[in-house]
Amino acid sequence: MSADPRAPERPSGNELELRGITKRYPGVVANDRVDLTVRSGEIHAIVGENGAGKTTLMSILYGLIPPDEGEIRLGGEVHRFASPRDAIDAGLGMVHQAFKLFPSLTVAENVVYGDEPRRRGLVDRAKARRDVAAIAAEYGLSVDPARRVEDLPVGVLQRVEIIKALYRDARILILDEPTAVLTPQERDALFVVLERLRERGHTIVFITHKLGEVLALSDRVTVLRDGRAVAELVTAQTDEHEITHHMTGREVALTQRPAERTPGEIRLEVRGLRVEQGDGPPLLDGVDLEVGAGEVLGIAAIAGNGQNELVESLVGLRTPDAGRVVVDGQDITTDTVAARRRAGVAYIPEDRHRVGTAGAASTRDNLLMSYQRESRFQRRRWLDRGAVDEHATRLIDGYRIRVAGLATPVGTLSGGNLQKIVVAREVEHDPGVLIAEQPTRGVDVGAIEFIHERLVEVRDAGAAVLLISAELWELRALSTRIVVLFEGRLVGTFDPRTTDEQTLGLAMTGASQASGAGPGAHR
Amino acid sequence: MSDTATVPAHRRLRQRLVHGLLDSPGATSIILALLVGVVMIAVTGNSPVEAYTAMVQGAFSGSGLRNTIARSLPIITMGVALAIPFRAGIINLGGEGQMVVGGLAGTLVAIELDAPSFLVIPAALVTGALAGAVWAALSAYGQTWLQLPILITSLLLNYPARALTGYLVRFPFADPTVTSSSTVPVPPSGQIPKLPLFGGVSAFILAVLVIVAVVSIVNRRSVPGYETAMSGANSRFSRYGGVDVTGQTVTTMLFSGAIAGMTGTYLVTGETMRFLDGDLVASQFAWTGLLVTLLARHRPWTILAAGVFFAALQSGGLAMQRTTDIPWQLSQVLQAVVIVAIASGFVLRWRRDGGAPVDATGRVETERPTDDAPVGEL
Amino acid sequence: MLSGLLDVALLDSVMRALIPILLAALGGMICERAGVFQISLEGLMLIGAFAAVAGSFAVGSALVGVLTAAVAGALVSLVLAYGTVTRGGDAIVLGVAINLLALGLTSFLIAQLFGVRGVFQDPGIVGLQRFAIPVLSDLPIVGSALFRLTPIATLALLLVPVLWVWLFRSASGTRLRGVGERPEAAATLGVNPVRTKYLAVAASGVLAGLAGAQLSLGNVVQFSENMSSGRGWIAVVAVLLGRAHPVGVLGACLLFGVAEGIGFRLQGQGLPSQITDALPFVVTLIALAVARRRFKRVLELTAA
Amino acid sequence: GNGDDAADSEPDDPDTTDVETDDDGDDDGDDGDDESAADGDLSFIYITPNPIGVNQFLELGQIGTEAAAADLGGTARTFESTDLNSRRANIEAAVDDAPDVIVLTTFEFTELAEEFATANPDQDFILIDACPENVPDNLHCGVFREYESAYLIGVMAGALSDAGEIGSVVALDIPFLRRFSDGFRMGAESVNDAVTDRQVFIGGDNPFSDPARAKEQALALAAQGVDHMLAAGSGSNGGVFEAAEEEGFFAYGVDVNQCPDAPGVVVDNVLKRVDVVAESLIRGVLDGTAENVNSFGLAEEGVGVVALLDDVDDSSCVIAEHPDVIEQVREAHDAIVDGSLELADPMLAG
Ligand SMILES: Nc1ncnc2c1ncn2[C@@H]1O[C@H](COP(=O)(O)OP(=O)(O)OP(=O)(O)O)[C@@H](O)[C@H]1O
Ligand SMILES: Nc1ncnc2c1ncn2[C@@H]1O[C@H](COP(=O)(O)OP(=O)(O)OP(=O)(O)O)[C@@H](O)[C@H]1O
Ligand SMILES: [Mg+2]
Ligand SMILES: [Mg+2]
Repeated sequence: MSADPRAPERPSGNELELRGITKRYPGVVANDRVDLTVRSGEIHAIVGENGAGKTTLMSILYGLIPPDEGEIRLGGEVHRFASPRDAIDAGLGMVHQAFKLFPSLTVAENVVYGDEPRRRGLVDRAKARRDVAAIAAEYGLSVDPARRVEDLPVGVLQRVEIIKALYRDARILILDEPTAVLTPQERDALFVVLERLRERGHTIVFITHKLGEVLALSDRVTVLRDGRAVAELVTAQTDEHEITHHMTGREVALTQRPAERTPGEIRLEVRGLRVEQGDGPPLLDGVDLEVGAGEVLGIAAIAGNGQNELVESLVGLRTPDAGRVVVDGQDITTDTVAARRRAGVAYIPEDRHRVGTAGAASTRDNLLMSYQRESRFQRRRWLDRGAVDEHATRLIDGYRIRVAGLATPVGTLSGGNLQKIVVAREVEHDPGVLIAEQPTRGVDVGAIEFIHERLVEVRDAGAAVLLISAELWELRALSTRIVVLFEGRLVGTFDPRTTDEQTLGLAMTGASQASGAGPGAHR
Repeated sequence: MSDTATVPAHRRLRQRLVHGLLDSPGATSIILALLVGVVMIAVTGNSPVEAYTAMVQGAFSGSGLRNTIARSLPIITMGVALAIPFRAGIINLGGEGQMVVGGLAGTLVAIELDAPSFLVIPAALVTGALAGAVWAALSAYGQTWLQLPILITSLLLNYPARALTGYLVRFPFADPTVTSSSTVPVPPSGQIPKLPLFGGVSAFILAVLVIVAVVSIVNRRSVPGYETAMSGANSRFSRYGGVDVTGQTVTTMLFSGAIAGMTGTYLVTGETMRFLDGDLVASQFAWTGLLVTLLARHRPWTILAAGVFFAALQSGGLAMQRTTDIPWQLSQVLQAVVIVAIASGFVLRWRRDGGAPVDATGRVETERPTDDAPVGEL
Repeated sequence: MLSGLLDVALLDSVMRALIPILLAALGGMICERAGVFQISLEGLMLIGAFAAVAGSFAVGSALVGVLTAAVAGALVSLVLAYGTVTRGGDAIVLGVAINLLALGLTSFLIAQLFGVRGVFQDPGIVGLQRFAIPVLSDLPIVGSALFRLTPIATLALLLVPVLWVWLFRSASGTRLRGVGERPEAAATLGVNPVRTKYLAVAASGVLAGLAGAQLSLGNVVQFSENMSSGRGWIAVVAVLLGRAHPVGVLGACLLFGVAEGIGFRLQGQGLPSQITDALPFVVTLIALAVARRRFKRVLELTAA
Repeated sequence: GNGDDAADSEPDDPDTTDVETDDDGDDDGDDGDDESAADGDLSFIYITPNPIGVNQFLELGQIGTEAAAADLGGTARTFESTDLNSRRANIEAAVDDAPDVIVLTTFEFTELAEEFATANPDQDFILIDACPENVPDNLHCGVFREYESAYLIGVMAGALSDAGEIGSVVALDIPFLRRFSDGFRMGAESVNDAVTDRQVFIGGDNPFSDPARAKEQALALAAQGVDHMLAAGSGSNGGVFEAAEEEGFFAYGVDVNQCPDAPGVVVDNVLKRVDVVAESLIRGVLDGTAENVNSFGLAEEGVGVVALLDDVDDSSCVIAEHPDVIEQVREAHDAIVDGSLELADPMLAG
């Protein structure tokens, strides 16, 4: 490497400059002559709608993909990164949107992977653990170096990613949507860490869709739109409206929209739901729920407290060990997924890549899933291609999904567009019960607004909506009631109009059993 | 993006055949194989031109064409048999076992059933299909009940299948007058007749064409066809969408075993007239069929084209050995080279197209999803 | 009855059945750990068996034969590496093709090089010597089976603990596992997945080649057409059954070897050979069903 | 087949002479050439049911056909089949070629031989080692009584075995190979009624070419005390011989003289003179003397043992060191040939 990554005195000024970065994919220009200037020791936010080119730009910076044009300068010197190794050696570290960890390896093994301390030809595992523990202590990143990564919650995984970068002496840290998957508590902890990193002279580039975070944390902001850098703002001198305007070219309002009407008859009823796990405590323990027509029931919980099991039991991907699930008076506890869908259950899954879509399949086929056995898509028991195409086209137009054609595989779509495909398909069922799991995770403000509108429409059409979200503001904005799940049990019911995020957050940690109406109360 | 749904059927078919045969993998791989062949032929001291001429003539002229077709029939049906579960993402390595078990069961009906041909032949084929399906069901239920991967159990079950049929034709159903482990010959009433086509191709060719056409249409136009494609692309997605993936696993395996069993029955009642222990296994049709279906990415008409191509290579290789003295193993090597070249060439074509090829209803070739892992997951 | 089954030679016989399968399976295991499904062990073993005899005959040295086998196995395995890693082709297609290639090529070459058909047997082929480890080899029962082995067999047995340590304790072993699990994650840390996979495939080629050499210079001293006779497939099953862990793989291979050794002897007791032939496979199926561990990895692997 | 047919072939003088001359070890049949050179440009096609590969039996058929061509002044070609489909393809190609004789081998061709012989009445066919129930006029079968020869080596094993334990390592459990292994047992029992016989089968993916597996089987038998062992596994036999060398027991080969493969351990062999029979049948067909069904046993010298050949001393066979046993064998041979000892075909015994 030409530049010494650890120059003793860093010139204050421009740490990192990207000039005229261009990257073209078939049909799209992901980055169009993007300039980016990041100053030494600052936290620099990058915002933009889904597909604006944020991840692409960062991947180029980190040597993962070669740019078609443009150059990268670090401390004034031009660098050419043929691989992440070069970027690492130049002092860059990246926390990817999709974590790059090895599930079967321990935290320590993940961190030292590729740069292992050695002793007698083998990996010095004790030293690796010590090194990891030292970094963790220094920056307040609490992790157990000996745990296997596959057993850890996302918040911890992210800390592992940060430790990985620090272990390699990263001076510039890039974080791609680091908060998308975090609970408020985890997010706050992350911000403390980032502040501390800044204090110690690290430069941080972070991508987010949450403008509140931008304003709270960053020094400066670069806005990308359709692959171009359209604005570079100083955080202290701007506000949400201005940023949003640069991002979308229009005004976006994320307002509260709880139901005005009182809920109608009960459409979804859950009684005594119980899910066991091997030797450990039950994953779900005697959960009772009722959701009425025109009601949005929010579920707040820290990841791993049984919400996945609850949802899977409702939609038929899992058979509960005890309890009943009733939809419109019909017991569906042991029904197949197909039967539940016929009974009116629709489901927006949290994992749109692995569950909600088939990446290699066409947009048309992805939009057809769960409709294929309906008579309107069949003609004399064969699939009616005309109807299938008409359906897909209608959804693409109606939900403003940006996709090249019906035959385009969805694997190439941006997160927001992919989520729109899932939402469109599920909402279009005109469901009696809609289960929406993290419906706006990782999508931009415009898309959030759009998805919220759809959920409200479904609610107003008389459906019972079950909303599971890590975004407390989202729960508060949409829910009629919010229940908190902790260690598989319902520990409280709250009125979103009278409860603040602090209270909810506390209840989610199991601390406050007394607030709200207490466990077991439903109305 | 052109919308293929508006293209007339015959042009789609032609496109598909062109895609399957003349597109880069086919052309380049054949050239590569021919070059390898030139070296090998030169080693034997023969003239490559003469050898290849003999090969082509042997494969397509005179009785060669009929031989090629006869040889292609079991390759195609085995290919289609394995394509059915493969489309749903299941690799059935047990075609051989299903073929021999079905073959013996069908043969026994053809021998024992005392009735006119028009009854015996269908009864034998159906019995063969049922027996093959039963054998395949062992693997299918092994996966759905016991979580034992079909890939392993189907492969392992080939050996008990050989042993079982070997035992049956050695002892209970043996023809005591002959020197091998074999049933008695199939009486004329059980023999599949030949058609006056290309000088006498088995009437089984009709069944083959029907199977290919039906599977192709079911794949592209039916609900189960759609659902298997989705399972092949992402089985969790399929399950989430209400597809009975467990039932689908069993069903696709049953059809797979059934076609394999029927193929076994045909090979005896239409070709050898005796179930001779080890004969069906030695033919390697199950393996050739597997290769063909993997190469054709489970598309039935492409399987048909590829099946004819491989059959031509094999019968051409034999013909070459007859007229020159180049060992037939040369055609084995050529086949392997073609396969390697095609398998390695796939990506080349896909990259150029900027995505997996999509057929008329937007069905996408089974391709592992990109490494674009979901947010926040490992 | 039992006395007819458990004679002193049984252990010897199990060892001989075991070694070639074990070597090939360890190679398959390395590939599996690197994320390449290795289904061409059968062909690589056959190539190895042929090359070993050719090398030994040409130079008159068993060592040269063994080296030839290792090199030939590695070279042919590169077809798989190139096809899957560089070109993104299907490992199953390529593996089956390599098996076909090996069969055709060895049959072709045996005629071209030695002018014989089917079997090549010649006093000029120098076989592997079994060397006895002093003292240990005099132990009753296990002495001869475990301590009077060919160098390849000794290597195979040593490789089990060595690979165990290497895979789970060494840097390169851990990197290899990481590449198999999440190649893109390895790439972001500067470990080249392509290079690692090539090495892994080549290693499997070397080991399968050695397995072939053990077969044609150790178990017997001759080459006969298709003499790998399905052992490579058994190795493939052993990798899956042993869940790509050195000890698991050894266990699976042992299960097979013992079932085969006993099967041979059961024939002597009058059981029909068709039944004893199927025995190792049935035992494996039963072991699978009984163990019934999670085969999630394998299921994922087989799901397209 | 039975003795009657065999008797019929006896008057066929030129053939039998040839067989004898070959047996006598006379190097060349040059003289014979001129005698029987007939039409000049003759052509023969020999078709195997499987790849010849390791199968010496199939190779002998080729040698015989080529020898006939050389002797009679013509050409011989071999069409090797690879599997069930190619058998028909090869016969068709051969019929298209219309050679003077088409030689087929083994049971796999039984139905096809009948079908094609009937459909092509002007074409002469020979089928070796099998025969359909109804033999068309233009089809001539040659079958062997291998058990007669196997019986003779059984006599050797019975006489020489110290342990009284004999056995066979057989490629596959098929009736055909029982002629070898059961004949071997019958012979041994005839000289030692206390003898124990064990038969094991190589099996596996590749029974005729898996010397390693054959060796395992042989070692397993040896471990059970067998000290005289018949190896009936073609390309696998080498494994049995290696086991014999290592463990110090004695082995017997099949089809050809395999003693030189492992001097000092191979006692003798079931010689099956497919080459001679093929050649003599071709001659018989050409001069119109061949029957439709011909059986070859000791009497016809279609099978034999090395022990009774004149050059036994140069054969590398262990039996050469046991003239007393050779005497015993000769007695048994004579009894079989003159009919005083009648052997049942073990294959038919099941
Ligand atoms: N490998 C690829 N092949 C084709 N197109 C791609 C590829 N990667 C990205 N794109 C396209 O490039 C554009 C920019 O994508 P990118 O992932 O950078 O957006 P983003 O701003 O990170 O979006 P998000 O907010 O959803 O994460 C999108 O239109 C995307 O579809
Ligand atoms: N998959 C594999 N199979 C067999 N051998 C391997 C494999 N991967 C690595 N090796 C061997 O292990 C050795 C060490 O590999 P490694 O990548 O750790 O090399 P290194 O250059 O020492 O690493 P570093 O520079 O990080 O210390 C390599 O030289 C290679 O021969
Ligand atoms: Mg992104
Ligand atoms: Mg995103």
